[in-house]
Amino acid sequence: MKLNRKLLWMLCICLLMAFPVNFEANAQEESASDAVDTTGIPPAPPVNVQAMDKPNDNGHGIVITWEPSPDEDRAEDGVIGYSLYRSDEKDGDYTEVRTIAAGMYSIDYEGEVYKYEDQDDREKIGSNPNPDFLEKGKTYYYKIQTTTATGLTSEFSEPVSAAPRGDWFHTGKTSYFIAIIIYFALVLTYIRQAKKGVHLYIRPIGGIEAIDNAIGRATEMGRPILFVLGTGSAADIATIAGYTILARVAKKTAEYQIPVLVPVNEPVVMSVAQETVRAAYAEAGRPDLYDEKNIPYVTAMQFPYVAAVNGIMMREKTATNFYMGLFHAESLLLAETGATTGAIQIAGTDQPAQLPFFIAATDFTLIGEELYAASAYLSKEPLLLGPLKAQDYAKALIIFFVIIGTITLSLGWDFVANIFETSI
Amino acid sequence: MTTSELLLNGLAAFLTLCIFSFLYKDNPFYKFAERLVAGVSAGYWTMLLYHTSFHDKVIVPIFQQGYWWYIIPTILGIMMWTRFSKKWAWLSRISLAFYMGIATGTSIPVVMYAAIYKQLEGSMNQITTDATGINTLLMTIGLICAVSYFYFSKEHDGWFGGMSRVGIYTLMIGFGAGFGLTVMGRIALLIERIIFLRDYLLVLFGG
Amino acid sequence: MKRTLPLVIVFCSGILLIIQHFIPSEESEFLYTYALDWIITVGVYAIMLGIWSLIRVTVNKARRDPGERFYAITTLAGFSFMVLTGWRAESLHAGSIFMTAFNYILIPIQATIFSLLAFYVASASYRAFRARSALATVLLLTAFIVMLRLIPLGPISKANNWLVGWILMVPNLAASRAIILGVGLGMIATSMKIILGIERKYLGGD
Amino acid sequence: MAFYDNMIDIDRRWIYLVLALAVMIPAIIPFTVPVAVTPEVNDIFQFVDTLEAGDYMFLGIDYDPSSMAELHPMCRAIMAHCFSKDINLIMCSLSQNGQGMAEQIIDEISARYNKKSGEDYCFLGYKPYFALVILTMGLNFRVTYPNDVYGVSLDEMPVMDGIRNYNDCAGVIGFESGNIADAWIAYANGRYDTPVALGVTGVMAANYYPYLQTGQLFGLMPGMKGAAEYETLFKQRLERLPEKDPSEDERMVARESMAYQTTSHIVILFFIIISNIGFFLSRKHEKKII
Repeated sequence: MKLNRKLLWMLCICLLMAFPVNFEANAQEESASDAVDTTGIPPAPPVNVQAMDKPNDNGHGIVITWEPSPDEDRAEDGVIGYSLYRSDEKDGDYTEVRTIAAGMYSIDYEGEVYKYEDQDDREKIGSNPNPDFLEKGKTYYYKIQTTTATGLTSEFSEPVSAAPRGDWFHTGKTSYFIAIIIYFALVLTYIRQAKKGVHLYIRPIGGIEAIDNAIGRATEMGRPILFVLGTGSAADIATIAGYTILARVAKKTAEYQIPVLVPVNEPVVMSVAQETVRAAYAEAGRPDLYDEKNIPYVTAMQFPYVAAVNGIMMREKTATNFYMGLFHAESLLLAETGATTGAIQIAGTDQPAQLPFFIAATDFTLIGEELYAASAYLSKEPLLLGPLKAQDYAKALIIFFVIIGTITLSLGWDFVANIFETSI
Repeated sequence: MTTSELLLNGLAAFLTLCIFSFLYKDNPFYKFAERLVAGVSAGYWTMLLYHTSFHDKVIVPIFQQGYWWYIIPTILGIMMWTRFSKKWAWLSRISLAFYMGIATGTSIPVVMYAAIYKQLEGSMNQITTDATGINTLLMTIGLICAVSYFYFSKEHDGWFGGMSRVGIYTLMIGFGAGFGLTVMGRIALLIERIIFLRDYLLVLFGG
Repeated sequence: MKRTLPLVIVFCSGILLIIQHFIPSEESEFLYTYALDWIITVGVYAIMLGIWSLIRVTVNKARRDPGERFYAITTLAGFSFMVLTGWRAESLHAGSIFMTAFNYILIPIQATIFSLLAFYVASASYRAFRARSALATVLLLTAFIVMLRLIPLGPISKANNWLVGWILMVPNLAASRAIILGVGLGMIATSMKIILGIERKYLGGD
Repeated sequence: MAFYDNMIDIDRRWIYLVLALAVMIPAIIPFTVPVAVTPEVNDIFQFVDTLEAGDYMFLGIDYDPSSMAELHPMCRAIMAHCFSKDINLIMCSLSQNGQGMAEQIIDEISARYNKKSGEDYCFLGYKPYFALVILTMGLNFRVTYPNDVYGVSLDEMPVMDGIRNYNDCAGVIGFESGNIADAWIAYANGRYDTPVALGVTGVMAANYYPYLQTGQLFGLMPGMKGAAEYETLFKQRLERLPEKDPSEDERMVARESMAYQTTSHIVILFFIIISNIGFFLSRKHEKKII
């Protein structure tokens, strides 16, 4: 327990250190200057023009900043725009990049500062060279001219230069980089504890107890079991959780000698599902019962797949239907057809939008994270159960931050909320 | 409508009715439409993958742009086929391993950002003393209780059980609302089909 | 080696791509697009496995049961028709036979299957929304209130509209946030288990 | 079998049949149902309705074709409302795929009310970087849009004479299917204090109610229902005008679609009630036997 508390403190401190600083823009203040008639007099160029490499990019961006021309607020014929010019030689030909309207100060700086990010990493557009492309490592020169409402222009500002370069760490992502490391450490800690044989209590999860009963019912009725892995890809975590539950179900059905039908809608998912079931049958000592034709590829399109699975339910009269994985609009189409055939149905998905339909139309539903927990729970392997504890500690941290963040914000301090500020 | 359009729309209308007949019960018409669409969609998908993914990720890089390193994914893809051989089946696991490693590796930072950081940012709000403040407070309490429902390694009894109880009620309200909100969109889909059938019949019978 | 090599690959490629996310440079961008192309390419070759399975299962069914023969031919004919007409690059443009088949067979069937949901929403709510327990009652009442917003009932509608707005903003928001947060933590933990080689059911047995 | 047992055991096919009738009847014999108007929609209507002829409104028609079903009716109703009151309109379209669609609707409504581009309205069209566009338009429309979508200079248009930025318009109404909505709130309202109202898709609506409470939005039209409410108010107003020829009535698309939405929702709610009454009666009965 001591270790845990230490870890928590470490986490808090690291997160607090990591928060990036955020400046608020000052509101623009209207101030009319002295009533001197300045009509016809050219405006002054902007002040303090600077160019630098754009941070946190792939090496094709330059940031130019400048402060307003003193003539921006003059009573007559004030400055309305800043035209930015670029060249790859200091005294070469400059081309216009963009005109920025007066008053559009950057929110990244305090006070009245303009900022423009000149950025383009496309060397060619189609087959034509891209004139706006910025080459990595090459020096570019910028100068700025101001324009007034009547079209008067100022002198150019003194050229400034910078060379874009690529960066090796994105500083705006620091805080969640650290969060990932800490979470990794938590998961590893509990895997180690599980290896040592520390017992972990896991609360009962509604749908899990029902799984064995549902398989038993199919056996009594002598009818097959249907297992739908959803319409996600093989790499979706929900599909992976589905395989683990499928392994368990397949092992039981091999013992009871009833077929399990797994129509799938993605070829990679099919390969994995076939491997999973084959392994489960082997584990149950009945590799002879395994039939690859029970795990067919139907089609990759959502609704044709649903039509086929609904046909299977009606014709094979499946006694138990499992829906475990990633589901979209097909959730209710499947579950409601299953309900009309009188099958026992157990569902689980991590899609918040589909959970209402599974809850309404199936007998048991694993809600969101319960699906992942169930797959670990069913495997009974301590190594898989260990990280559940890490997940729980992370949840405690989330609750902690929500409470502290809300309280501090209400008191007018934003330093806790700033921990979760990121700039991408 | 030209004759060919009339015939094609007739086919579409017939298939629409075939699918609707499933509402009464499973029947040969439905089975026909189901099997037809299974074949057609599998063929469509295959050719779509061929033209987009196979062409863009295999033929163009290797043969037109000369990026020889694109041969590696192709070898991995072909290794998937070793599943049919008992002796070489383990090779297909190597492609699967790359597939899973890449997919999970890319997802971890993205999920941490979108599902944890962004949600937490939205969950920390200033509580004011007006109606909005009360709602924010209630939302925050509901959120905390609902998160505690997903706590697995602690028995849900005592005060903690009470919290998770409030949490599951909050979740149920969310699910009820989600269900109720969707109905409108689903009815609109049905109407679109009915109007399609109605308009076709009007054309057919001289409307 | 047959056992450990895949696990080493998962570990290395997983860690590499996590780190990649935090490196903005061009080399890292290249790695990312190249890696995603791998996934797509592996999927493209896997489709052959799918087609093989489809043909084998369909032929097998037809062989076992004469009643299935007509349907098996329908499937195979539909499949071959699309493959034959979709062979040329121009087939993806509007007006080709391939796209016509898509527009007049696939689109209407897909739209109709989708629209069956209107009926299923009705029958599911009839069956499921019964006040069996306190929890079920809460679910039933919320769904009822939200659906009621579309029925004009004068002053009741006014109060109901306010209530629906409140439900969406307060408990509904809390519920969906809690699910997303939990799912997010679970996803990351499962991904980590896969990278660490603890979760390896997807590799099958042996 | 008692009658209440029948009530909890209705064959699903009866439900399907009743629902099918409930949506087919309005599709074959169109009728409209009364629509209860919510304050957030009423606020927008009143805002537009209290303007005088010759006032200006700004419309952002920023949705994609995929959200056309929900947002087209609202856009059409508000545009018609403005034109019927001789309010001048300045419009832009900040979604890449939305400009053609916006043009189509402008052509339709302006023809009906005999309004001319450059004289009664100005359509600025699409420009990328919506946040920047919204910001710069707060200074002067001419900065981003020297010309309108047809290539006519803004300075040559009678309708734009003396019109510089949002301050010269009564307010902004945006029709949104994505995050451009946030930019209108943050920049047009946040930075320039322009009154902003939004028409959004049904799915987005919940996220924007908080802005109503804080006063950052003066009104909100959520989805098809919001559109139907606006159409209802507009229709009531049309009927109050004696000189109006009733045959010229606007097509009330959203109101028509609300008819079958209402009937089908009634059917579903009816079956839920039946099922619960049956459930309670049968349970009460069971208890007596025990």
